[in-house]
Amino acid sequence: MIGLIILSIFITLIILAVLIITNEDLPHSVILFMGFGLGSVILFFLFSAPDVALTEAVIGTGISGVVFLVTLLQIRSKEVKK
Amino acid sequence: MINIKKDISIETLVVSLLVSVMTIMLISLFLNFNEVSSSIGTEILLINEASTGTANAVTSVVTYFRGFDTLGEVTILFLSIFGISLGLEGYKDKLNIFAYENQLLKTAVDTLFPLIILFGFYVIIHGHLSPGGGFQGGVIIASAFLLMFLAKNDDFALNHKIMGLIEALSGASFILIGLLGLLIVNRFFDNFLPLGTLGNLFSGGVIPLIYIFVGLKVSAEITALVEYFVRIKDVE
Amino acid sequence: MSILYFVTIPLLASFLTPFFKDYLRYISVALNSLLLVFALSFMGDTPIREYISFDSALSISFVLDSASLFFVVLFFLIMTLFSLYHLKEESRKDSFILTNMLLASVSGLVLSGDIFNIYIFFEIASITAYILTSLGRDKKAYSGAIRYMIIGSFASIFLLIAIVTIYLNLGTLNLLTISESFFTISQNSQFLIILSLFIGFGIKAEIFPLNFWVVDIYQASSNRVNALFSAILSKAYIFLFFHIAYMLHVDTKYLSFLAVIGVISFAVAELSALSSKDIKRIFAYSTLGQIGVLFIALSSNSIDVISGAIFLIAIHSITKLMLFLSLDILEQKFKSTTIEIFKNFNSLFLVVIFAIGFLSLLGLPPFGGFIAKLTILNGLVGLREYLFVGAILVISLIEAVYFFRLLGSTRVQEPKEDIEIELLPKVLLSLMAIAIVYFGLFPDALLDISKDVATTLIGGADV
Amino acid sequence: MLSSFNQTPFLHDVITVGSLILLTIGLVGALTKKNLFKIFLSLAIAEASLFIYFIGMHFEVGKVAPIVTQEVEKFSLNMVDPVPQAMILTTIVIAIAVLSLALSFVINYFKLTNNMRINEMNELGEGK
Repeated sequence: MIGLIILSIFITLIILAVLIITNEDLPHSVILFMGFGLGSVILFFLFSAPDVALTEAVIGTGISGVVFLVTLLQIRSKEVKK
Repeated sequence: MINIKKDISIETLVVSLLVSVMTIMLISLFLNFNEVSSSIGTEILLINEASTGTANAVTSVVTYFRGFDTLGEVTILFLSIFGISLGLEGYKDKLNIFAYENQLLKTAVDTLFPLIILFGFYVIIHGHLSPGGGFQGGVIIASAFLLMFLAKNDDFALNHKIMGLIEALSGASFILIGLLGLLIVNRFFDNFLPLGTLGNLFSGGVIPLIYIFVGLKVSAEITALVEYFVRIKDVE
Repeated sequence: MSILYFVTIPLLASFLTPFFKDYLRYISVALNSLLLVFALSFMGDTPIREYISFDSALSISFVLDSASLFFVVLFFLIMTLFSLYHLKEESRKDSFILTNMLLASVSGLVLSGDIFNIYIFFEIASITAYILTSLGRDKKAYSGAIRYMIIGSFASIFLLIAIVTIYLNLGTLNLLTISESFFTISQNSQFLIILSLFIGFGIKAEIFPLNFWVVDIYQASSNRVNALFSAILSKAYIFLFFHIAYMLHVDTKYLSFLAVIGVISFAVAELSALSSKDIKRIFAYSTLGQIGVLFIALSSNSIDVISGAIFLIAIHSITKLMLFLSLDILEQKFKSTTIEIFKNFNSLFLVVIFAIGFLSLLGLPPFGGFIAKLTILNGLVGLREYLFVGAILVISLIEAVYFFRLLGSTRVQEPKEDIEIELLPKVLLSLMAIAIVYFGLFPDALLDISKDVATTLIGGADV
Repeated sequence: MLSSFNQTPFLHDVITVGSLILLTIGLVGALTKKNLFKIFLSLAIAEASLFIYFIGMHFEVGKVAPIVTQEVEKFSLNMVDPVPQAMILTTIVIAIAVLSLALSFVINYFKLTNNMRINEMNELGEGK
């Protein structure tokens, strides 16, 4: 069963990665990137690496998502002002 | 959604082709190599209980066997936040970017904030017994502050003096623990405290101590990072 | 005495910066010179191998052999000169933290005997360099810093690929163990590891074709930062590149490939410098050219040639530090670095300094660069590598064209402006110039040390 | 047929192919995209793929996490290798540090020039 789960997560991750890169809408990309992070968290958990999964969850997904989104907000605030 | 005509140019094609060829070569290489049966990891698993007395082998690798990597990593975080702060010094009028009023969030955050901080400290001090540790707990604490920034807008400001003090002292104590090891046991980061019983909260010698300092430093740094990003405003 | 102090003391100092307030400049001079003396006290005691926290290859090891000691001494010497140069100026928190971090990371890079630990110091050095590039805080600086970060991220991804492959194949991270068992892994994996290491370190060691970005970075940063980049950072990466190459006992075909790449690098850099109108860019191209020469020499696998290269590293570090610091004096006056400013200043002192620097870079007697190039060429002739000898001589002629053009333009009759130089910078610059002349006239002591270093470098894993 | 899906060799093949495809996507994205924001996103994906590969290759079916709990009472070789996990833990933190520094540079650059595209970054070069 674990083989199938991992296979399907990988397929999801690849689709997500393609979508992240080809998407024209930057906020969409960031949300998809956080989804990508979530997928890798599940993978790390399945690979018996709870420490890495926890780190990826709080840092790789949480903080980096926030940093990306805030960057977009900053850029948008400048554009609106113009 | 995907505009094919616009996306594909000659450059894209060439680069994709090159990188894909490289990947196919890599895959064919990686698919048939024999993994080694013994690595430093397996040896560490065998001696971990006797030499460090922690229940979590990953923690003992991070803080003990490869403690110097962790020192470098904390340094990198420190440097990166320092770089961000340098870039933003010139901007005046630092206001919160989230212009957002929500009474529900404001009320809820008063209850949630101490709970999240408590959870963060729990994760830090149980780093040698269960998954988690300084980095994870530190970021959890920082996320509590992020929630405060979201909910309270400009009513909530950090005391930079205290933040800087926590950061400097925890980083310095991390190195000082290492130097104490050098002076007492003649090896950097070596254990100079009793190991205790495996599975107890007070066990593992200096490892919980190191993780507490790492946790304090990481929480102060990630909080500063979030604050910098949240409060950048335009140059007028 | 522990060799870890070279890394931990600068780190500790930069963590404690908030407590030092206005004394930063004095502390940095004291710290650098004390560590320099401390490094010199290790002479004759090498090699030393020290483990951290656990006494076996399971933990991280640090190695001080005569090669890494040479580089540590060189870095602390350069940094002592650099911090003395700033003694009369206002204390600056940013330069204190960044120079200390740079020192900690480069000493870590040359001392560490663990491949993943090297990756960590690689990242510290990279981030320090990014921040140093962005210090100007204008659009030029940020543009340079962003490019640097993109290219640097590629370097760290490839380095990570190499580390992952090594761990999967050998199950260890210790460089000594890796060097002993590297030949046991399959040819294909060896090729992959060597290629990834070449890309990862090659980007940072500024070697053709991975150096297209370097000149822009030099243009974006200030002259003082460039002095550090050219005198310390690139030297650390070159040492690391060849240290690992000789540790892994790579095949001679890879080494001759590196030599050819060195020739191309030298030629391309000097040809580009010929058409450049910006002194910063010209100096950057000249650094790239010297790195090409170093690659030709260091990949020769012969002690005679490599000792010339080590000599060249020492002389080139001092020369580039001197040249960039003098260019900084000019830039503060004219707010520009085009070659026009060479026609407009009136200062015999600076002209002499520039002349000594240029002639030494060209390899003319009686300067240090001459001895270095002579040793390299002699060694190459001994190896019957006449092609490389010819290439170095021909390309040096191109180098001569633009350096003499620059020197000649100082004598052009145009309205001149006087330049006042304070006493301390003057003394330090003349000290560096005297050192260059001294090593040109009495090279024996340094040559002996270089020979020792070269032997250790080739021996690689003998420790 | 289905039972072979749960064997370690098959798993390792899936991990190798999957994460290297992710690496390719990341590298191609970083090399071809013009938007700075997209470039750093792509680099983050490429790094994440390496993390997945490294952790995945040290997992074998039936191995447990290297932590002593009520169920697993002793350290043994039936646990996954802790060293790659520690290394990746370190690398994840480094990656976020570099990423946030890069994004702060991008913000500062954008505020000065109103430009986010790498092919229009022409401040540097001969004669500038």
